[in-house]
Order: sequence, then structure tokens, then C-alpha cells
Amino acid sequence: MTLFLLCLGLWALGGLAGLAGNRRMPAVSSAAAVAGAALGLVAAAKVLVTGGGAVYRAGWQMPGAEIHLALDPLSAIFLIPILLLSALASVYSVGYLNGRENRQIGQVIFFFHLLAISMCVVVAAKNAVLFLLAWEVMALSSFFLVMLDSRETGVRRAGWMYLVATHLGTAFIVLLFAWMGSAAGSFDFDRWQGISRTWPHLASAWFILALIGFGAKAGFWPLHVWLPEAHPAAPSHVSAVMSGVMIKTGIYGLIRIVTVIGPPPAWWGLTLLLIGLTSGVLGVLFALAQHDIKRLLAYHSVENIGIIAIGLGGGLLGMSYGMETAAVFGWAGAILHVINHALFKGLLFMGAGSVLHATGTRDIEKLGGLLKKMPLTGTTFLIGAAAISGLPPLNGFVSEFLIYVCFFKLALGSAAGGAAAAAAIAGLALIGGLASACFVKVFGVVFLGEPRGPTGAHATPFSMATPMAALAAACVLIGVFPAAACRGWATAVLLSAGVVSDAGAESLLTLAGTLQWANLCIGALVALMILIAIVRRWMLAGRPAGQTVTWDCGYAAPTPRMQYTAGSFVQPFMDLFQAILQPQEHRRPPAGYFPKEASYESHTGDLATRRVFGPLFGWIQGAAEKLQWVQQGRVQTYLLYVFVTLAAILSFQAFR
Amino acid sequence: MMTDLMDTAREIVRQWAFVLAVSPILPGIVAKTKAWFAGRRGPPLLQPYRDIFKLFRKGAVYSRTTTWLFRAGPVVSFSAALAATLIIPLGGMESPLTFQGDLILFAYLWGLSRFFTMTAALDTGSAFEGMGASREAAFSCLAEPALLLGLLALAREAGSFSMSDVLSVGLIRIWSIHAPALCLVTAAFLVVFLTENSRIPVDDPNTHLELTMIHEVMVLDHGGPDLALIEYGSAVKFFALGALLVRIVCPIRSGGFWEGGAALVIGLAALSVLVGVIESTMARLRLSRIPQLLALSFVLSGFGVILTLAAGS
Amino acid sequence: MTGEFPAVLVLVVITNFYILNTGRYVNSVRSIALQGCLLAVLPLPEALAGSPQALFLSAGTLIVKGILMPLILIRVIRSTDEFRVAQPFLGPVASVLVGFAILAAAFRAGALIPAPLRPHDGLMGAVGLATILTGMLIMVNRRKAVGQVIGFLILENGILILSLRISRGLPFVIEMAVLFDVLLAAMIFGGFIQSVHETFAHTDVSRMRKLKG
Amino acid sequence: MILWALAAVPVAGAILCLLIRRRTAVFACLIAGSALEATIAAAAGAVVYRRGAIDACFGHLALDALSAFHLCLVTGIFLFSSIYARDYFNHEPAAQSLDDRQARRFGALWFSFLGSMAGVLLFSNVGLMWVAMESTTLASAFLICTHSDRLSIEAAWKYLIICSAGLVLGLLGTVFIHGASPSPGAAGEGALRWPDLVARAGGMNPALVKIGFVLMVVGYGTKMGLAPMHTWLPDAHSQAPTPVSAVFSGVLLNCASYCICRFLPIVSAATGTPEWGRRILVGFGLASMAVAGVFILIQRDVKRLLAYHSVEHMGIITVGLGFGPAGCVAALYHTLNHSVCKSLAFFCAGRVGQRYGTRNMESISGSAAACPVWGTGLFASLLVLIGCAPGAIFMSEFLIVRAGISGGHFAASAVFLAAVAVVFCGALKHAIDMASGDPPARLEAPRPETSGARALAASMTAWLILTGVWIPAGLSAVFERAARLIAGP
Repeated sequence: MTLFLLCLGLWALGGLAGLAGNRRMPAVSSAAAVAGAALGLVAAAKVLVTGGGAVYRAGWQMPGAEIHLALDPLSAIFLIPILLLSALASVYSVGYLNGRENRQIGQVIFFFHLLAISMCVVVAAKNAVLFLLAWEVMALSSFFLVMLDSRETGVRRAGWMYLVATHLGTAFIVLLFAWMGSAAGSFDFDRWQGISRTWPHLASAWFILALIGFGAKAGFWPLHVWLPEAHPAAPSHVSAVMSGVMIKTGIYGLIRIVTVIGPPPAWWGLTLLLIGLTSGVLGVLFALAQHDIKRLLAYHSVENIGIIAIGLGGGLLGMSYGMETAAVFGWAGAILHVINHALFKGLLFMGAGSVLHATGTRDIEKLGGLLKKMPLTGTTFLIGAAAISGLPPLNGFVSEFLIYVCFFKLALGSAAGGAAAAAAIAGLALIGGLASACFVKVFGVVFLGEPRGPTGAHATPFSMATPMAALAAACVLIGVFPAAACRGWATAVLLSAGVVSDAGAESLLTLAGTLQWANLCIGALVALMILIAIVRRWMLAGRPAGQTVTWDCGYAAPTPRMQYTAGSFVQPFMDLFQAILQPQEHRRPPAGYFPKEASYESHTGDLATRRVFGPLFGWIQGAAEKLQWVQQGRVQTYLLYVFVTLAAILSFQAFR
Repeated sequence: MMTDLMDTAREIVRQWAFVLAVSPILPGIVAKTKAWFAGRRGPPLLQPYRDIFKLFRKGAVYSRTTTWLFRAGPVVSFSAALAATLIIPLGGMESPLTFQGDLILFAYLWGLSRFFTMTAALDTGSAFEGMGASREAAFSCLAEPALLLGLLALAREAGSFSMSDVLSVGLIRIWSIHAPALCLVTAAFLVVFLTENSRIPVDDPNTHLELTMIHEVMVLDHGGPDLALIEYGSAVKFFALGALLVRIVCPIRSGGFWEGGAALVIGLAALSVLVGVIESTMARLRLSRIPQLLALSFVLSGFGVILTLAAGS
Repeated sequence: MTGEFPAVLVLVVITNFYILNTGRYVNSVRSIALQGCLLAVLPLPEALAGSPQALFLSAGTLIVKGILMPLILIRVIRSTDEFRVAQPFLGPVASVLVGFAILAAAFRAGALIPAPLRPHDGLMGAVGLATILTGMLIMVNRRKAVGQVIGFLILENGILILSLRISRGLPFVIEMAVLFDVLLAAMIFGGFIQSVHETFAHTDVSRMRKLKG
Repeated sequence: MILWALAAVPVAGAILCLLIRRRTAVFACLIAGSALEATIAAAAGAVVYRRGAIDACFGHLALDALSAFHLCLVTGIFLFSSIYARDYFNHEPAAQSLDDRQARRFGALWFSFLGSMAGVLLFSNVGLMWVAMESTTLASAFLICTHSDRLSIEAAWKYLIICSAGLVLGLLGTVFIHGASPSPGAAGEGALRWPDLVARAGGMNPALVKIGFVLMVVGYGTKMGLAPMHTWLPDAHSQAPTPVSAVFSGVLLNCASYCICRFLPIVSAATGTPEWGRRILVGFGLASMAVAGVFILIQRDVKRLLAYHSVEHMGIITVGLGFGPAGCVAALYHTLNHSVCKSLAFFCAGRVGQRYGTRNMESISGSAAACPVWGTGLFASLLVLIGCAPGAIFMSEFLIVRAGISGGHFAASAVFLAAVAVVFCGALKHAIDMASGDPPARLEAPRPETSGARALAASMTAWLILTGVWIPAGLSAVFERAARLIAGP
């Protein structure tokens, strides 16, 4: 525990150092961050290896509150991506922020470190009040980070939406904690353990509150509306952390509450599954339709949160049907996907940030051919793109694979779970296909071909390149050695989450065995790829290899403007899913025999924003404006209010 | 443990050798059938071997626009196809690598190959190849759920979800009980098979100069050994997906590797003839109709799953 | 024994009606003065019974409510030239009719108020209540500032009557403090009306509607 | 003795102000006087904390935990406002600035306002408490129209007439409570002393007490700004000079809520159940929060925005009082937080308004850049005000919800949270738009702020965050004791 506290301390020092506003301070802060993260990772690893916990308790002058930090395996497994990604993002920010005003840099560093600390405290807090406080500090510090460029109207709107969404979510969490706290007579999570035994009829209400409250942070559809606004607005390393790990604290909270409450009924799993499918499919569909690279990545976060929810749903279904093996696979898949998503989404946002840094635009239609100018960014981005598409031999495949296995087991083992499993499998397959289409689009349009606009680009600075390389390496390592990557934590985490009751349980052995086999297959694949690449190179050695223009069916002078654009790439999808996407199109068709100009633009706004929240907020605003007549300024009317109120209450009391 | 691993490695090599040796003949059979229907003599049966051999010996020409990804595309897609064959059991015996969940890997390997083919296509900066990639992406994301649902239906019948168990002799018993579900899945798989292998009515592998083409248009710029890898890879893909279909339809029992392999090849030859017949007698579908066909295959697999679920409860 | 003056109470009601009906503020103020004098009569029986405090109270009421406050109001009216009642929201006839409805309701409601002290005396409670309600009606109904002040004073008078009914009056110190407070209020109201007049050149408060929402 | 001193300082201050000639001296006198009063109040508070309730003048003047808490708050905020007032009036444009005569009048009224509020808290006799409350109205009405322009006179008239009419109902309520006693006349002059009333409450006529309490809630509620009697509040707050607005919102409303608190134990003893009175409070509180939410959504004037926040927070406090003992503790905690935060917000809004020459929020943008201290302070205080952690208000609202849930008030807690959420959405938008964006080009370069101003803003912000994460032990003991006086043990 000392290590963990030391880690928080170092982060705090780093944050305060940032405020000093010195030129060299960013480097000092990120050094502190890396050192702190290293300590924290050691602490987390220790917990996972020993399976035990570490506790720090201190008194706190606040009703019902106590400073109770504890690392159990569940906290530790969330702590790892938080620390890892935050530290790497901190390193990345040194290069990324270079060139801004000192004061602004200081602010970013301060709030960024505050964000990291609060995330650590969120996952380690064992007291509801402490959790809430850290939760809110987390929201607020990230709000300030989103608002960094608040001179732009769009950024202000994004900041507003973000804080409103997260705060409304907190309202549900407040209700939940107050309720559970008063039922249990304490705000200590430990005292809540198995609370549904005492209050069986309330458990489902709590579950729903947790689902909404934590779902707003995690970005479950349709509570995701802030994500596509906030992520593009924030600086890229912040987007990486927010998307990679901050939204996962919502998943953490949900898992924590669900495991604390007690054995789940089947409909919890079904609900999560349904939410997951909706988020996954709609998230990726809307991602396809975006042209802003960071907005697109934000929608992919919705998709991946959906996948995590599908996995959790499968895990809960497995638990409620008494199919421990299925449950183990679902949980392991969901949790591994949390880590994986942190790695590749962090990587992708950093990549997008490098592109933005180098070219000054987020619009993918203006980019192209960057792989040649930014080879490292391009290559790591490709790894991230393949990983998020769930392709072997990368880490995304491993977690999706585990979730698939969970549902196959459910389908095979019970008739009741069969339909749900079929839906989940079909949904996962669809999501996978769409995601890979989307990332082919992004990668192909941004990094391949020829530049589409006059944007220049420079190579990625060292401090930005290193974190990306590290993340890419992590993606590959987990993908190629899945068994090794999962063996360490699975037993400890699943035991502490109550999914299995015994460290030597058969279900855990099955998990290990399956991973071993998958490892073998993937190993064979990788070996084969290397072998074929060598053979190809050997074949080509000494042969003439000419250089020419792209053939393109015989055009003599192809220009970059003739390339396929992102918009044209996704046109078949837009046609297929038009009913859902409802893109707004602005077209000027070519006219006459020698058309001079023609243009086509499409813009796809968010379905939930346009159809649900926009009208809802508009209605509330309109109703408020209509209610203005209540206060029309005439003092006589005001007096009447006083007297009528009095008369009303008195007569109401009299006739009761 | 070590000997186990050595055994497995030996099996893997044997299977690869078999697949590499046999697969190019299948497109040859298809071409022969089509020629026969058209009243031509057609290329010899072993023409694909010659093509591949010739291409392997050539040099290459690359566009200045392309990067290393353009060169990596064929390598990855060929390896993915070859890796997928490890999961398919030949004959009546288990495949070299078999475990619960291998059929998911089977489905995802095609995704890997597709991903890199598409990126390689976009790497040329050509509008044609971009268009091909776009269509490939759109259609495959409909085909993939159909494939996985069909596999789920089979898995439920077999009570296991490793490819070797699903395609075991147990299928004979299942045919006798749940023929309707298996028919549906077979039909769905046939559509998937035709789509994935770029065959009529979804795609036409022969004429890549039309604006309506999908797969072939993506590989326009490849040449030499790269094109050889692509051609070889598609033959292997034909083999792997075809083997899945053949094993479902005739889950014959046979003892050893060679007997089973021979039986499978006979089945695949029959499938190739069937493909030839389809290509000769049907027209290509309009592009806008293809999603409907794929949706149909999805519905067929889904219905198959429903039937198996109903039977199970 | 206080409050054995049905005639006084009836006169109070009549002044109420007169104020509701009249079109000139000076007449209203005269009635207020009369009402103040009438109120000063109410504690007299207790004073005659030998309570010097009641005598003080009676005298205080007479001076403050019967003399000082009317004087202040008259001065305000003179200095602002607001003699006539502006068209109220309810006209004089309607006001009187509503006043009558209030009176009837007050007699009904007065009986509902539990009175631990003297269960049989309904008149005082009813009149007090009616006066309170009349004050409220005038405050709501009059457009000009002076009208509202008059309403406020009637409301206050009603409370005084009702307090005699309910609890035989508040303790002496408090009564005197309240009296002083009301006097202060009247002075400040007066000062305010003058500055309203200076700033707006009228005292129609229903036209002061810049602040809303 | 100490109580007499508390009463005497404002009187002396008022007289002194009238005698002084120059306005600078008047402001010095204001600061010195309120500092003296605050010191004495703190000392008195310490005595009460150490030894329990104290009284003087045959028990008519008294100070117990509840009133001592409020007294310290009142005098503290008054001191801050006095310090701020000097700065504020120095920065007023020439036409608006006070001349010597106006400054004298301002000083005298300022002290009498302080004195009458101290009176509300010091009088143990609920009748005299009412008298003092009414005199706060009279003393402060002229403060609203310090600059006698049309709008401020309109606001002051509304304030005067509505609050007087409302408070007079409070007097009627007092009469009913008095009459509900078994033998009101027998107790003589002490009949309305609060400890005696509480002692006799068990034998009171419940029906009369109920009527009295309803009258009391409507009456003092008018002054407190509970909807639908709140209508004067946004007008008065927006038109008064900012130091006055800060005091209005920061402590005057608290005094009214204090008056209602005083009657809660009487009602629960007389009716035999605490629930009856609490239900009425919860109803009024929720109505206020809802009304405030509606008007915050459509607000354009920054000071009116803050005024509606006062309505909302008074609603929150009232709901807290209605949620039982734990709720009372939270409500007192919230009272403290709201006072500090709201006066800070007013301080900042006033100076930002001076800088931009308007209070229209649509014309204020980029204030964090244009006037760093006050613009940032306004943003921070608004964030705290709408319940962002680690601001203290987040914690007190959480504690109120907790009290509500453990008391079984699920629907009320849900409505509470919904109203807070609506306010949050509305006010956050205003806060963001004011703080960020580009400041208009016409603004000249900012004058550097005095270190006193910086210290004021920084210390209040720091206090808000500090008490948001940690309530000092002494403070929570004060809350506990005061809550015990309101809601019983």
C-alpha cells in the first residue's frame, strides 16, 4: 500500500510542479508521473500475484465517510491500464503541448495529474463518500482539460455536454449510494458485500441505478452523447486517457456494485447484453459515418464499451444460469477487453494527435499518404487499427475471442441462453466486420495513397513516438502470447469478483487450456507470416523491381483528387443503414455538358442527440420560457401568490 | 510435452503440404466445367499450377505511391488462408490444431486476410481499388454474421464448438435427426462460400475491368510473386471454405490421413463442378441486390439456429 | 373582559366596506383613522379593570393608529397629488360584493378556528378574519402605492383584532414593539411613495413592471 | 454582557456613521465596526461552544448553539461584504459612485441592517424576533435603492410591500402559537420566550399550532424566498448594489430560515409527530427548487441568476430541515456553504459586471481572461454553487439526499436530485459562456487587483474547497448541537 500512496504522492508532486510554469517543468512532471506509475504498477502487480489485498484506512471528518483505500485484484486490474496509459500520455504530452503558452501547459499538467490521481482513487476507494468525491474530481478535472481551447464555441458546447452528462450520471450514483448506504447502515463497500441477501427486492432497483449512473460515464448508448463531443475537443493525450481509461471507471463502478450486491438474476445479464449490442452496433455505424478522426475514434469507444458490456452480460448470464465456465470466459473477456481497449484506443488517439500535430487538421478527407512522412506513427496506428478490429494476432482478438467462447458455451449449455447467445454472436460478428471496414477507411485514407490536400506534415517528435511504440508493442505482445498475458491476473480477479469460488476450479483450468491452444494457433500464424515474408523476399532478391505510377486502369495522369475518399468508401454502408444514420447531405450535382463545379458533402449527427436529447432539452427550455408569465412584474399578482398559497395550505390542512 | 509438440508440428506440415499441393487444381476444375458448358476446350486442368509457377518467377513493378503495406497484403492474406486450413479436419480425423473455440479463429482469419487486402488496395491511391475495397468491406460484414451463426447452429447440434468435433462423424446422426436445420445452414454456407471466393452470382473472378467488380479489382496493381501469392491464397481459401461445406454435406467416415484427404478432394472436385455449373448458368447479380442475397444467407443461418434451439429445449 | 363591544366590531366592518367602496384616498385614510380609534377602544375594559398596561396599549393604539399614521398618509397624498383611486382591477361594486363574500366566509371560518379560551364568542374572530382578508383584497386590488399601504394597515388591524380573540393579545412589550414597528413601516412607506413619485411622476405600482422573469 | 455588546456595536456604528464627514472614513468605520462585531460574535460563539447557552435581560436576549452559529455567519459575511463594499464603490463609474452624504446614509443603514439581523438572532422572545425581522425589511429597503434609479425603486417597493405583507402573516402565526398555550396570559412577559414555549409545547392546542405554523412558514418563507412567495427576491438582489446583494443572499435569507427553525420543535411537540411540519417544509423546499430551476434556464441577467440560485438553495435548506435530524445537520452545513459561496459569487459578479458595464450574460464573455481574479472566481463559485465536487455544496447536498433516503423520502429525494440536475444544466451553460470565449474588444487592459481583493476571493474559494473535503471537528460539533435544538435529539 505504501507503494500505491507513494505513487499518488509522486503524481501530485508532478502536478504541482507543472503549475510552476517553467519551460522544463513538463519533462519533470512526466518523469514524476512515470516514476509514480512504475511504483503503482508494482503495487498492483503484487496484489494480482499474491491475490491478496492491501488496505489503508484513516479517519475523515465527514459524516459517513472514511479514507479507506484498498487494492484488491479487481481494483488492481483496473489500476494497471490507468497508470500505464496515464504515464505514457504524460510523456506524450511533453512533445504534444510544445509550442503552447506556459500558463496553459501548467494548467494541463495540473489537471491531467489530478485526473490520474482521482482515477486511481476511484478504483481503490472502498468508501462510498470517498468514491463519490474522487468520481467528481475526476469529472471536473477532465472537464477543465476538455475546455482547454474554450475560445472555440464547439469546445464550450462539448464541455457543457460532458459535464452535464457526467453530473446527471452522478445524480443516479448519489441516489444509489445513499440508498445502499442507508440499507446497509454504512458507506463502507466491505459492509455492502452480499447486501441482496438482506434486501432481495431492492437489488434490481440498485442495479438499474448503477446501470444508468455508471453507464453515463462509460458511454452506454444512448447515454454516450457526450463522447463524440468531448473527445475531439480535448487535447489528444487527454482524449487518449479519457477514452482509454476514464470511461472504464464506469465499467469498474458497475462491476463493483454488481459483485457487491450479490448473485445476479438472468435479466441483468440480458439487459447488459442488449445495451452492449445496441452500443456496439450503433457506435460502430456512426463511427463509419464520421469524417473527423477523433470523433470517429470516440464513437469507437462507444462500440468497445458495447463489447465490454456484451462480455459482462455473458458473464452475468453464466453466473445466473450456474454455468461457471461460461461466466469465467465472459468476465475474463470483458476485463481483458477493458485493458486492451485502453492500449489500442490510447494508441489510436495518440496517433490521431500526432496527425493533428503534424498537419493541423482532423478532417480525414484532407489527409493522405502520411505513412511515408510519419512512418512510426503510421505503423503503430496500423497495429492499433488491426487490434481494435479484433484481428488475430493482436490483443483485440483475444478478448473478443473469450467473449465469443462465453456465448458459445452459453448456447451449448442451456436453451434459455441460446437465443441471447445467438444474438450476441451475430452482433459481435457484425460489429467486428463494421469495425474493420471503418479502420480500413481511416488508415487507408489518412496514411495511404497520396495527400488529398495541401497540408504539410512533419515527423513525430521522439517524446510522442515512444509512448505509441510502447503501446503498439503491448498490443502485439498480448495478442501473440494471450496465455501468458491472462494467466497472471485471471485467477485472482475472478476469485475476488466472486465468479469462481475456488482457485483450482475446473472453469479456470478450461480458460487456461483454451488460451494455451489459441496461443499455439496464433503462434503458428505468426510463424507462417514471417516464413512467407522471408520466402517472398528471397524470391524477389536480385529480380528487377520497377517503379511507376499506379496503373488505375490506364489513366495517364492520375491526380490525388481522383482517389477514393472516406465518404465514397463508406457509401455502401450509408445506403445499407440509411434509416439509422440519417445523414444530412449537401450535394451540387454536375450540370451541363462541361460541368465546372460539383460537390457532395455529408454530415451525420448523433441519433440520440438529434432524436432524444435535443428535443427533450428543447422541450424543457420551451416549457421554462412559457412559464415566464408567472413572473410578469406586477406586484399585486405577487401578493396574490402569497395569500393564495396561504389559503390553499390552510384549507388543505383544514379539510384533511 | 516436447514430443507432443513435435507430433503436432509434423501434422501441421503434412496438412499444409497436402493443401498446397491440392488446392490449385480446384479453380482448374471450375474453369474446365465452364469451358465445357460454353462448348470450348478450355485451359488444361493444371493451368493454375503453371500460372502460379510462372508468376513466382517474375520480377515486380510497384507504384511510387505504394508503401510496404502493399507488399505485406498478399503475404498476410496467403498466411491467413493457410493457417485457416489447420483448423479444418481432413477426412475423418482431427485437425492438427483443435480446441474449443477454434471455429471463431477460423472466421476471424478471413477477417485478417480481408483487412490487409483492403489496405493494400487503398495503398495504391487508385479510385478503382478503393471502390473494390469499399464493396468488399460492405459485403463481408454481412457475410461474417451468417458464417458465425451457421457455425453456432452446427455447434449446438454437435454439442461442441471446435471445428473437428463439429465436422466429425457425429454429423451423420445429426443429419438423420435435424436435416432441416442442416439444410438451411448448408444453403447459407454456400452463399458465404460464393461470396468469400468472389464467385458468380456475387462477383465475377474473370473480368476485372468492369466497374462492378469487387475482389479482383482490389488486386489490379499486384504483379509477379505478389500476385502469385494472391492467386495461391485464393485457391487455398477455396479449399478451406469448400472443405467446410463438403464435410457438412458428406461427413464420411474414413480412417487415415490419406484416405480422408482423398475423399475430401473428391468432394471438393464435385463442389468445383457445382461452382462451374452455377457460374455458367446464372448471371451476376446487380450490385444493389447482393446485400439482399447476403441478408438471406444470414436469415437462413439464423433460422437454422432457431431450429436447433427449439429442438434443444 | 375585552371585546364585549359588538357595536365597535360592526363599525370596523362598516369602515372596511367604506374603504372598499370609496373613490378618494383621503376618505380611505379618514376611515383608517376611525378604525384605529375603534381599535383603541377594545383594550379599554381591561384597563378599567385596573391594568395600566392595557391603558398604555389603548393610548398607544389611539396615538399611532388613530392619529400619527393617518397624518403621515395624508401628507403623502398631498405631496404626491394622488387623491383619486385609480381604476382598480375590481370596480367598487365588485369590491364591495367580494368584501361581502369575504365577510360571510370569515363568519364560517371564524367558527372553525379552535378557541380554547371563549368558545362562544364568534363575532370577534370573524371580524378580525374579515378585516385581514379585506386588507389582503385591497393590497391586491389597488393600483397605487397608497392603496397598498392602506391595505397593509387594514391587514395589521385585522391581526390585532384576531390576536385579542385568540390569545387576549400578545404580551405588552411585544404589542408596543409591534406598534412602533408599524409606525416605522408607515413612515418608510411614506418616504418611499414620495421617491416613487419623484422618480416615476406617478405612484401606480402596477405600471412598474420593468423587472420580470 | 457580551450580548449587550453585540447589540450596542451596530447602534454605535450607525450613529458614528451619521457623524462622520468623509466617505473614506465611513468605509473605514464600516470595516472596523463589522470587524469588531464579528470578533465579539466569535467570542460569544466560543463561550456558547464551551459552556452552552447564555442569556441576558431576563432571558429576552439569549444565544444558544443555533443562534450563535447563525450570528457568527452573519457577522463574518458582513465583515467580508464591508471589506468588499469599499473596493466595489471605488470602482463604480462616477455617476454611480457615492458622495459623502450618500455614504453616510449607506453606512447608517448598513449598521442598522446588521443590528436588526443581530436582533433576530439575539432575541429569545419570538415576538421580538418578529419585530427585529420586520425591521430588517425596513432597514434594508433603502439599501436596495442606494442609487435611486427607476429599477432599484421598483425593486425596493416590491421588496418592501411583499415582505411586509408576508411577515405580518408571521406575526399572526406568532399570535396563534401564543394562543395555543394552555394559559397564555398567565406566563406574562416571558410567555413568548423560546425555551418556555418549547417547554410548554406538549400541552398546546395542536390545531392552533398547525395554523400558526402554516402562517409562520408562509410569512417567514416570504422573507426567506421560498416559492411561490419568492417573487421579490430576484428583483431586489439584482437591483441592490452588490455588497448589499451579497448580504441579502448570504445571510438575510438565513435569518428567515432561522426563524422557521425555531418553531419546528414546538410544532413537533404540539402535534405529537415531527412528520407533519417536516412534510410542509419538504413541499415548500421542492417547489422552490423547481421554480428556481425553471427561471435559471431562461435567465439573462447574472445577478438575477444568482438570486434564483438563492431561491434554489433556500429550497434545499428547507428540504434538509424537513428530512429530520440528519437532514438538519446537513441543512446547517449547507447554510454555511451557501452563504460563503453565494457572497463570493455576488462579489465576483459585481466586479465582473462593473468591468463589462453590463449584467447581461450574453454580453459577458471571456471574463476569466478579461478580469482574472473575479472572472475565474465567478466561474469557480458557480461551479461550487451548482454542486461540483470538491466544492462544499456537493457534499452538503449529498448529505441531504442521504438523510432523505434513510428517512424513507424516496420520491422527495428523487425530485430533489432532478431539480438540482435542471439547475445544473442551466447554470453550467451560463457559467461556461461567461468565463470562456473571447472578451469583447472594447475592454481596456485590466487594472491589477488589490492584494486584499485577491486574498478575499482566494480565501473564500479555499474555504469552500476545504470544507468540501473536510469538516473540522469543532464545526461538525456545532452543527450537531444546533440540529439537536431544531429536530430534537
